[in-house]
Amino acid sequence: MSNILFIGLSLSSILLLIALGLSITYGAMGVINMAHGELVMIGAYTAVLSGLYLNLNLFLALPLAFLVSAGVGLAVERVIIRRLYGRIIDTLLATWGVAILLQQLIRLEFGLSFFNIHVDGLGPGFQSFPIPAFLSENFDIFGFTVQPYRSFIIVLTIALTFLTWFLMYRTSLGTQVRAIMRNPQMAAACGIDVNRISAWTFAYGSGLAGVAGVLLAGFKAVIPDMGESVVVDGFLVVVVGGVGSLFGTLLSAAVLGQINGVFAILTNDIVARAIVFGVVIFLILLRPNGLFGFKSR
Amino acid sequence: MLDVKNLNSFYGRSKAIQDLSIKVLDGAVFAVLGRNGVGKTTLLRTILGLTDKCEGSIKLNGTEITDKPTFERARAGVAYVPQGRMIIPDFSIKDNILMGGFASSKGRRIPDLVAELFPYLMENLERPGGVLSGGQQQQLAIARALASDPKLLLMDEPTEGIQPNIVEQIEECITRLNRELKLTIVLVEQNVDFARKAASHFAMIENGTCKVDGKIEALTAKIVSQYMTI
Amino acid sequence: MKNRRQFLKESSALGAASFLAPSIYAGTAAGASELEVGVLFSLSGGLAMIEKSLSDATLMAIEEINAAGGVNGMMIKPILEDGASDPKTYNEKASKLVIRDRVPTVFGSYTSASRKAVLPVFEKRNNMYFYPTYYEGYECSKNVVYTGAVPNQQLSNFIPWIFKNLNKKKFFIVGSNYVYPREMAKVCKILIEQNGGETVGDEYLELGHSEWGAMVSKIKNSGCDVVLSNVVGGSVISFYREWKNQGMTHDKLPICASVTSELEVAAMGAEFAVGSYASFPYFQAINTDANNSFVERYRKFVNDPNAPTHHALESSYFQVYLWKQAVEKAGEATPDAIREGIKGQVFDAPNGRVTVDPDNLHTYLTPRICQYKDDGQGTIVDEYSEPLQPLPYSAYGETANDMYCKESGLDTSKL
Amino acid sequence: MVENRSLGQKLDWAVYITFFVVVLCLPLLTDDVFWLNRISKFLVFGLLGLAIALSWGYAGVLNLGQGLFFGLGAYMFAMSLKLKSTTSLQQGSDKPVPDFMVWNAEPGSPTELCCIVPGSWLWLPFQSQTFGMIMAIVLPIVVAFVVGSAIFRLRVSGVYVAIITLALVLLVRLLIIDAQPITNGFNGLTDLGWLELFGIEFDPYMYETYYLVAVSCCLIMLAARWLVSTRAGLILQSTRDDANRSRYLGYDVAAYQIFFFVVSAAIAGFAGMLYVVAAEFASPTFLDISFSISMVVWAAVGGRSSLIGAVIGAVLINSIEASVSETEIFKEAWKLIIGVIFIFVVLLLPRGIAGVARDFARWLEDKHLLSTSKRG
Repeated sequence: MSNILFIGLSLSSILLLIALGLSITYGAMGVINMAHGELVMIGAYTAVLSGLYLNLNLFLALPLAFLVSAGVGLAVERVIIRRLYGRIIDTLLATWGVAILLQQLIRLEFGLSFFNIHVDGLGPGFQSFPIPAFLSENFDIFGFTVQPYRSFIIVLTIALTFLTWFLMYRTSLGTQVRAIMRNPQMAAACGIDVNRISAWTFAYGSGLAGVAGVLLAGFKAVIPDMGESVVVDGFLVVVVGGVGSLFGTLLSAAVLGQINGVFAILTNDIVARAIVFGVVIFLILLRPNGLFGFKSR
Repeated sequence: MLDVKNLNSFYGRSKAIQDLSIKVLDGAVFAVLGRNGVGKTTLLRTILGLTDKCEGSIKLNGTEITDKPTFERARAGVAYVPQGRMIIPDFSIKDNILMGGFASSKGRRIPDLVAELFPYLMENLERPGGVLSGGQQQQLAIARALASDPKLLLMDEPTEGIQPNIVEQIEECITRLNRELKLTIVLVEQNVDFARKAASHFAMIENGTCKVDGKIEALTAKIVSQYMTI
Repeated sequence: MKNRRQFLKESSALGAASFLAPSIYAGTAAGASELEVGVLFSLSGGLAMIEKSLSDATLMAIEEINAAGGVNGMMIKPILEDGASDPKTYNEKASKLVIRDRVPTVFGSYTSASRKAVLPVFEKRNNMYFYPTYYEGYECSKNVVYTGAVPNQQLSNFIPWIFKNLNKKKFFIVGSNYVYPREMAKVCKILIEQNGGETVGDEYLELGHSEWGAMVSKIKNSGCDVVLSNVVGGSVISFYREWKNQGMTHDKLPICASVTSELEVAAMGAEFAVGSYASFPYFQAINTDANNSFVERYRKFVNDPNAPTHHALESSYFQVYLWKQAVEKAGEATPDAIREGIKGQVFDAPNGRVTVDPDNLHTYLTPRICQYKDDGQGTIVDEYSEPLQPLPYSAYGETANDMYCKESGLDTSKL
Repeated sequence: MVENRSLGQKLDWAVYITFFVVVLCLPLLTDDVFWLNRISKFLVFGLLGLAIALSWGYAGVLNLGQGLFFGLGAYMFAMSLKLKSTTSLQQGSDKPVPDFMVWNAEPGSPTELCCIVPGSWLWLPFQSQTFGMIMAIVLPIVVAFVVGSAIFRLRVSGVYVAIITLALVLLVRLLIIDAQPITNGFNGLTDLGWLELFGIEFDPYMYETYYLVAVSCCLIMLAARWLVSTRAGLILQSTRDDANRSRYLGYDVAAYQIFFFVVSAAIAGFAGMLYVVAAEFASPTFLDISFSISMVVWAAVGGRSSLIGAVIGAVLINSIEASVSETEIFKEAWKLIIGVIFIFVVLLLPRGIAGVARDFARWLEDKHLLSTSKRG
């Protein structure tokens, strides 16, 4: 039983990890960022490349990937997103283009292959990202087998969620973000630099995607299109949880992850996934504002 | 204080303000009057830079602010009490007031005057803004504007949809702000009686442009009937 | 009843197919110095990571042949197209190559789905397709030459070997949810039964699935003593990583795989595959001069000193040579001539001698089993002394003496 | 004002007529059957763009799962064409069954369509091509009606409709792939027979097929245009702008939304059927998210609230994709270029090609009015 719960918990933590960044960029800023998955991918590649060239391990790769993805996110916000605030579907379409662009850039090794320069670790092939040995060896505590890598992901996800909560609800920056989220014009009229704060917020959400990328690289193939499949799951979690509600996102990730885990064990993964989609559709039909959404949007 | 010249302002393709010029003197309470939809609210929003595009000149204390972003105008001392109040319902009263503080050079704090003017708000600082009545929300919106330590206060129909007894309080409040804090106030109004009591100057707007302006004493019944009756 | 194929040919000859009259194939006109062929793999999308290497191997073979003087004195000119990992695009590009560019042959495809999407184009327009990937069998087309392994070439050595050498009897079969793994599972079950073993589980996961927690836990609790994996693509990496993550080791409960090639092992990190087994006709570890030279040439060709080579890649390479020999034998490069020419064609490929079966147009390959080491390479632990005949219908009782897919066509009454 | 509008309308009609003439005369200009087939596939995609424009541009309902209806239509029709194909059927029994069923069946199963694998009886009625054709439109309609009723009666709107349709298409895709014994799973339905109508066999690379697609496309465009100009269409557009106001005015807003959602689904289903005729296969990748989003992009590029704009957008984008991906120097970078085009269109042409055309028309009108007023 504890085994099943642990599987559910680890599924939840992955979902939350991906949804956390989205709950910022979508929830707070009304941007459907289809390139979120590609920011995850960039985080994963940062981990691979920093391991190859800088000899960084997982722990050092985390902050680096955060910075790199945040940087890319910032650039995307400055060049594209900021012209599209308030046009939610247009953000979806434009970032869809960004997603294609980023994927193809990685595949083309930043265009270097045109000049016959090859960057080892980039390009179309699979990449391998090593995880530290002590995170891959199981050990027993009180008869319960601890899977250190999964546990590490769970702990880090909880820490990141707490950090995000703290930033959003306990800092002046967070107040400004939440004010912009509710009413950008009034926020501006109150002296909040909406452009700058939005850019930083977007960068923060993107950075979280980068961190997710490093952790995913620990158990997933690192390939240019690894982000495609995660972004939809992320959106489902955020919408079910309620746009703009961090607690809702947390709860929805927990619930959907557990449903997935329990049914995967009882039946199989395909049925479990189908049930998760069914639950998502049902929940949105019944509560379009999500489990904890506020109504103003 | 505020000098608006040859202002044109747009929502998308449509022009809402046409070649409008007004001058608001330091310390004045300036009433902007006119029928529904003539561009009164748009004028306030244009002063704050909240419309899509504007041409012409807006000077605040002699400084050109036409091309500045909204938040800089707010930090330069323009505060806004919008139509519908725009209180953030799930922020506490305290957070709502402190929001204004982002524009203040003195840091984010609740001004003493707020405590004096609105004791009810001070007693309920932790309650969410959404539960307040219309009049209380209006007070909250004013408190928020005051928290930004403003020089110029833009108020959009502060008496709209509010019980008569509270209207008096708000009128008194405006007068005190004007006298004690030396605040210049631009007041958009439909209620001519209220404007006559509270304002020192007026401008009559039609079709996005200023038709008549001057001291409030010059607001004759004829002008009112010409531009405001339907 | 009038034979349908006949009818199709006649009716299309009236209209569109007049463009396809043999005389217009490039290179068949007298004095031409170029021979165009299609090369159709995904250069973008999710499968590009694998298919790019197949495309490269094909181009490398073409370059080598051209450098050695071409085919009958003609240079091969590849027309490269991008299938974009999408059957719709595959179908469209195939019809471009066949109908517009009028090439007599296309080399291409990695997945069964993309092969199935292009097949109608080749069959109805009577063109030739060379398919390099191991696949599920059950196909008897006169328009495809299959140079990858079919189930009997991967499994009929593997399962008995597991019984005999690993002494395992209880199998858990796991695969991605599509045709190939399901068909492989079917052949496995037959072989397991024949050897007196037991199948304790048979489960499938979505293609590209990366969350293996539940499945590995299920396998752990199933009571099996060996896992047979037909998982493909990126899922393989998640699978092996989760395997170790849940404390499983290949010395106690080994994964024996039909798809885990050097490519996937390099991607997951060698430490996750150490001790696991795989069955393919080709491994990079084959220690012959021919193969070592091939690996070296390929790495030079793609400008990557660590590039792994694998079974489908090797087939992509040698099938171009088979094709060249077929054109030379036939003397002209039309689909019909190539089909006749390819029958019984023999070539010394990096994996050893390969022969195209004249009946079913599949290829004789040498089954091998390897155990992966900590450097990502395999140690070949078992190897047939000679190539094994391809039997695409082995799951339905096809044997070397009783072939279902003959030169005359498929004998459906036997199914 | 009256004159003003009539000029705009004239221009609008001119665009339609030009489009029809070009589409219908294309075979006279070229004998490249490959390109004709390709254009016919693109025209099918044009219908998908039109379906999106109808629900998104006119009803304000963004369906991110239009691929569901396209896929259902394609599968329904492909099932009956599969049973017409003599090359891919299991011969030797009274009721030949598709080849893949034999292979997914337990050894020793009866080779009859009714019962070779569980659920294969579903295929029985598809022995009639007409049934497949009808189902290709009816099934999308039924599904759209059920889904649309749930969505719009519960007053779900905006992005949430998009998310629901997205989850739905993923769910159905998963189920189709999982039901391999009767759907052939990930490989889809391939090796189909040709459509036969009035004694004509539609070889996808023959003029007949091109005309079948082109004429269907033109007729549907006309019908859709007529539909949006009816009272129902006008009410719907006012609903898009302000659903509550329409509700107060006493209109059953949900009913109009459901109706247009269903019409859009029917068009997508029909497009799926035509695609099967032109491309000779049906695949679960028709239900990929990326394909559904592509449809929205086509409509956005063409102009989301212009029916013909969406059709032209689809044809244009697909032609660019095809040409760029077949240009030597862009072979590996073509997706990059497509990505850049998407971004630029959204940023610079928010109303798409149709928006540019309308601005141009307005400019012409202004000039026209100016010159007439001068004369006056």
